Amino acid sequence: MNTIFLYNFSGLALFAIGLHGLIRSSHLLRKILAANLMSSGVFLIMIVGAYGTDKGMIDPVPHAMVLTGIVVSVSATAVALALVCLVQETTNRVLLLQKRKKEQGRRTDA
Amino acid sequence: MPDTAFWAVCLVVVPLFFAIICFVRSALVSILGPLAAWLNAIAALGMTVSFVHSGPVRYAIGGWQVPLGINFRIDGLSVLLIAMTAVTGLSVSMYASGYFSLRIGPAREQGRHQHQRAYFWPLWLLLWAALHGLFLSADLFNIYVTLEITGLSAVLLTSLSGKAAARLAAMRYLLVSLLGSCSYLFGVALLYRCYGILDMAVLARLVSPAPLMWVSLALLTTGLVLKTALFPLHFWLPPAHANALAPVSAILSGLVVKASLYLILRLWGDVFAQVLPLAAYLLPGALGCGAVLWGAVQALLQKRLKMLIAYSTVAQLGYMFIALPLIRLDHGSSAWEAVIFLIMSHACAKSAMFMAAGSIFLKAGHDRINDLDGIKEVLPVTSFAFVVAGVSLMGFPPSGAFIGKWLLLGVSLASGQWWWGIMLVIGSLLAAGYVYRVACHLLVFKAPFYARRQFIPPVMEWSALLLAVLAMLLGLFAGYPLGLLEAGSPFPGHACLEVMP
Amino acid sequence: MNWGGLLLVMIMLSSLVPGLIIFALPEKSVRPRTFLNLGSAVFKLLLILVMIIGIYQGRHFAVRWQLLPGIELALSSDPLAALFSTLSTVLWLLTTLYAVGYLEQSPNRRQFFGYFSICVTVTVGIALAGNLITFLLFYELLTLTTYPLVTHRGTREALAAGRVYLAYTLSGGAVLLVAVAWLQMLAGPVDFGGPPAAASVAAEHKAQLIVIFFLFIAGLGVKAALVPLHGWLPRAMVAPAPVSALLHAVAVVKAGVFGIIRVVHDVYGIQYAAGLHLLLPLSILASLSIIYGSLCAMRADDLKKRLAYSTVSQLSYIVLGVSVAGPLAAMGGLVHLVHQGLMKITLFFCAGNLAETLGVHRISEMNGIARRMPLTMAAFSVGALGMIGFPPMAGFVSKWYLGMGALAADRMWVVAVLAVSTVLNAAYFLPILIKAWFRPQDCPWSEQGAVDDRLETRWMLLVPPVVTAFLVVAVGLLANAQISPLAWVKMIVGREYGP
Amino acid sequence: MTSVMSFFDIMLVLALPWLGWRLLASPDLFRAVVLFISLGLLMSLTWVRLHAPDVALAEAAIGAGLTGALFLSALRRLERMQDSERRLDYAEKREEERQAPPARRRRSKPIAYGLALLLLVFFLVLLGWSLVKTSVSPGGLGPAVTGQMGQTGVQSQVTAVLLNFRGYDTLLEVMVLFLAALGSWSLTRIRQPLPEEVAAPVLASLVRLLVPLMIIVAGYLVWIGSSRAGGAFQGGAVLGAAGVLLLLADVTVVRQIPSALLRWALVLGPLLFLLSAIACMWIGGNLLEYPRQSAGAWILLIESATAVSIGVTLAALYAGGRPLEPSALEEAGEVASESGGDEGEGE
Repeated sequence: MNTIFLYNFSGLALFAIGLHGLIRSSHLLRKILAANLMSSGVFLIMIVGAYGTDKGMIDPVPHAMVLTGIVVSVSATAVALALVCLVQETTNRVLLLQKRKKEQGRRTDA
Repeated sequence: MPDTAFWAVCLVVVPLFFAIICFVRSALVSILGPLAAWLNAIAALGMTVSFVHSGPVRYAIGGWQVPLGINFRIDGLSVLLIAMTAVTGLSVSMYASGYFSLRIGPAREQGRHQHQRAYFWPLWLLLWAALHGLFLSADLFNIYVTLEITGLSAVLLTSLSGKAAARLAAMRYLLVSLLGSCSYLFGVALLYRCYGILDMAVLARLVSPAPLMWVSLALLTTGLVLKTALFPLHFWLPPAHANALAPVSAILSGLVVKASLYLILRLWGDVFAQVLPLAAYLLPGALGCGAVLWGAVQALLQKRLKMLIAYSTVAQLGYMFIALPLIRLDHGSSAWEAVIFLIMSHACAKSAMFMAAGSIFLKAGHDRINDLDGIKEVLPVTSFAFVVAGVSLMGFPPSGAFIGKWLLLGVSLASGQWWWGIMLVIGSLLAAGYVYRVACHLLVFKAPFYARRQFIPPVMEWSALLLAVLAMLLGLFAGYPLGLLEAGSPFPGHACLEVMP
Repeated sequence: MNWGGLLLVMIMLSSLVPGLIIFALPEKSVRPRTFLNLGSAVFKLLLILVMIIGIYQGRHFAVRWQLLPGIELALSSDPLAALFSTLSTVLWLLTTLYAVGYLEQSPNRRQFFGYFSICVTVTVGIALAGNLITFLLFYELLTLTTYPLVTHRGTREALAAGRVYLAYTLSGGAVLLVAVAWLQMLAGPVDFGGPPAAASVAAEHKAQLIVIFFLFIAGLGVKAALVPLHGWLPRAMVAPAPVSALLHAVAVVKAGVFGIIRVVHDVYGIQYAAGLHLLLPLSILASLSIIYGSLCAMRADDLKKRLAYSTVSQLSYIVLGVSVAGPLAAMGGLVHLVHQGLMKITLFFCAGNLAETLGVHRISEMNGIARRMPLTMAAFSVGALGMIGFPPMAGFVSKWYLGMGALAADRMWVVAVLAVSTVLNAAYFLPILIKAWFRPQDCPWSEQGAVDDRLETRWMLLVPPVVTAFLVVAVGLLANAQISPLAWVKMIVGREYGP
Repeated sequence: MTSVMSFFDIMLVLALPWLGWRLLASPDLFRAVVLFISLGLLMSLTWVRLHAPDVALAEAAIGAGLTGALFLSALRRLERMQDSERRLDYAEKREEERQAPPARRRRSKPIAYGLALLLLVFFLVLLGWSLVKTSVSPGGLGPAVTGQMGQTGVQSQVTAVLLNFRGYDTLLEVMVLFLAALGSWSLTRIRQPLPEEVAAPVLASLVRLLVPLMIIVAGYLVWIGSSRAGGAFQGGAVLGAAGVLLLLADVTVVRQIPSALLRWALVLGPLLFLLSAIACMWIGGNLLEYPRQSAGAWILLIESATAVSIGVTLAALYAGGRPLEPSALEEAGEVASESGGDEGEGE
């Protein structure tokens, strides 16, 4: 099998890990990181799809789509981070669910 | 005479332009915002009229035809949804202009309310433009971008209220929205890899049952269902819709959930309809039944008016999913028509309810349902609007929802799968239950009602009533929307009028 | 739209528009409101008269409005529609007059009269409905518009009654919706007045037709207060007297019964329904309601409650008449639609007068009351005797035809039911009359509403029952006249059964 | 050569998910963010390997660089807030412990979690299998793009897709960025520099040297974008990075830019893009249909304006909120807005 093809599975794994993290982790910041991982995985699969066997046969459309995707995802991340700070400010909570005890145990503050 | 395509472009360009201007000249929002709303409505009217004359249109943006470029597809379905958006959006805008001017009036917390108004308008106009873009676009990836704008601006509008609960709800909404878009994008990526095309109409002809197609459809649907808040993925919706500012709630419940719902209908009812077996439709149908029951039961249990309305949205969305198997079963187009009536009627009625609830909140200072006895004496028009909207939500004749339920009932009985129809009837009765819970307090006569000394501008009361009455009378004029639908039919059964390159 | 269609629309609008205007008028403008109410009622009556004259001359009025292919709103004027719409319009005029008097001084009249006017619109809409969908539309709307009237007082009791009322009627409406949709799926759009739609359905769907029929009866039976579904009616008597009069005599229960008549006559057709063996269960159900209603009425001490149970019983006469499947019985049933309305509204007016003037609600307080309020009690007596079936009152005519019809159809047990019911009627009405006329007063009355020295109560409260009592006697005495309800009913039945 | 490449591929393929897993599993958020940035760089390397240089540039600048900076700044802000609220926290924790959910729910959780995980794994296996099974549409739209390149006015295929074939997407994408800036302004005020952030003079002088250079690089990237890798987004990202550096070094000029000017700079790109889209219709074409002869010039104009706005937007996103308005009213509102809703404000 073509080694390039393996990147598909890398993307798939990133998507899965991100999905797992998004649902599973309780700290909002980590959830947002996970969402970013998910989209990275999708981007990877898109770009691998565009990679032709010949050098000249590269489909530029997915590249453009991924560029758009990256910008969209940074925008969403920025909004999400601003919102996290706000949530923390008003509710003194960084966790959506009532799981802060466990999470605080894991957090090592500098 | 400008043609359909010109108006379609206006529908996207005008709100975008005004959103930018509203941001730069934030002192003028109170003039610019309503102006943009009127222009939007005019453009929608213009498009509808010219659509009636000239039929469905494809418009190549940048002059690039499919498959290279992005096309607008203007057919009956999109025109109807845009008309719905225009009517609801205009009413909400009028309401919002009254709402913010009222709240800015008293000196207390003036800065805060000015801040809310200054950001409400650009965000709402961006959202509006994205909705138009979504309804018009024929390109799956372009729709991803519009979905993303819709989701982000909806989240930001939700958090505008500044309340802690609203911010938490917005956070949850944002995460769900991100997950949904990511899943949708994944689906689009796989479809593109499979067929090398992004245009929905072309895709509809190319699709063939293949493993990758199944997976991508699952991904697309999961993403969209998350954004539509179908039971059991509805958990984010009630807090977000209930804690936002009143005009924002009206927008979210009336319009925003319809965007992803529209896409699901497009995909399941049109693009993939040829390859999907009937059994695949049972899942959304069953989930729809769950939504109808669960949403209604939760609505019955709520103590706060806005939470009740929000849960009613969950329940009402269930109907549209129950319609999916019926669309498949139906050989004519009446199930399609039914869904569209349900969507339009729900948009008007639900927005009207949230608007009325907002006025009630401002006047009473709370929205505890049990303490609203006698509010009719101080807010007669608003109470009436709420009751009328509720009645049309119940599917009483001659509301648009009645037409929808009637047609679906007919289809379900004719197809032999009568249980969908029975579910609709049960859902209507449950809806009657939760509407009654509010209406019995709104209608009862009890003087005097303790109200704040808050003046509610007539525009807030009457815009809600207008929408409610519209939802109620939609059924009487059902022929007109249907004429539009038949002119540009998205139905597999009818001749496809797509203009292909 | 032809002028005939315009007439029907005018009939509808003549009370809808005043209703909306009343909502817009301020609470304090009593005079314009009263004028509008009575004026529109009279105007409507005139329009109905024009329609009746038109029908006599053999015209047919109709107007249609297509919502969708297969969903059409249609108003049309067949004789049955004219019968019901005339009844409601006449009684409405009187009830409006009565309500104006009854509600003097009470708060929130704007809402009351607003809904009142819209309610008459909807009832006439039910009468004039030209197909099943239109009927369904108005039938459902009737539920909505009567709810605020039932709960008008806003007391805890009234709200509870309203809740029960809504629960019953909305469920009934839902069942009816299913039935209508199902039938329409089998038979296409169902118009009234043409050949019965069900007969055109293919033979293999007969089983479905039977199920649909019972769904219809279940849906309509709620409003018609057939026995297992009658629970809302006795509770709804907490409403103000004019509303009770309206619920019991004209609007709600009559809408249900009228629907059953429509289903049996126009949707299934008597012959076809009899062929499916649907009518026998219906008449058994009706007989049960008659007996059960009377028995319950005997136990009730509250006057309005007794009248309410009496309604349960009397309404089923109509259903019984329709379901016996013979021209004579059908005449009896249909004419009872009018007669029961006249008698029952008289009784409720009188009960309202007693409550409003003297604060008397219970039968045990009524000893000697006829000496204090002779005119009211005279009217009451006419109504009660009519209910029992004394000649020459209206009730006698209906019962006579019902009995004859049962004999003609060879159903002896129906005659027996009628006999038992008459005895029971007498058993619960005669004691009231005896107490009122022949016993001395034994408990104090509050005299709260006595304002006029010359009359026993306000004239607006007195005129309507006297007029209706007069009508009760008149339609009985003049049953053979050319323009009596009986003559009209004969015409209807003649068309149904052929010459 | 091939075997070396294969080895390289396999290393990358394994490293990406491993890093992803590490970063989510890391108990320390700071470490997680650093790992995220390195993952971004690795992604960028992957893009190069997959012959996507445009994406690689954007990923390095935006995906790794700016997103990482955003995360770091948010993290610091959160930690500062937590430090100041430690005591309050403690009381709340006690409260929460008292209202802890019943134990039954906790026990049922692993089962539900296991089921969900199983479902996820099943779906992924299905996905992977279908990826292997399904024949891929060869080349996608590549040939179509190559065929029409002559009419686009640019030489780079990606730029042609971005700004010409699918220019409408890009227009909306610029709107997304605008929306993000609008949104973060609607949410919060600008972040005040923290005491520990006040930069050393060395950094300040370095920044003074670096920023002009970055501006030149950005300009070059926009210019070169028409023929090779680069373009508005990459250039804008470099500009944004320059802005971030200026903010980091706390150059006072940056914080003193008048708000109105800032607003105009933010909307310059979107507005110009939108107006040129409309202008295309005015000239007689469809929306965004540039005249064929001067398409290159149009694209360059749009790209330059967009790059400026992207740079400003990214820097503004990093700054994290709206600038302080001079008016006192706004100031009064801030307090209320930041402190959350009061009881009368339940809406």
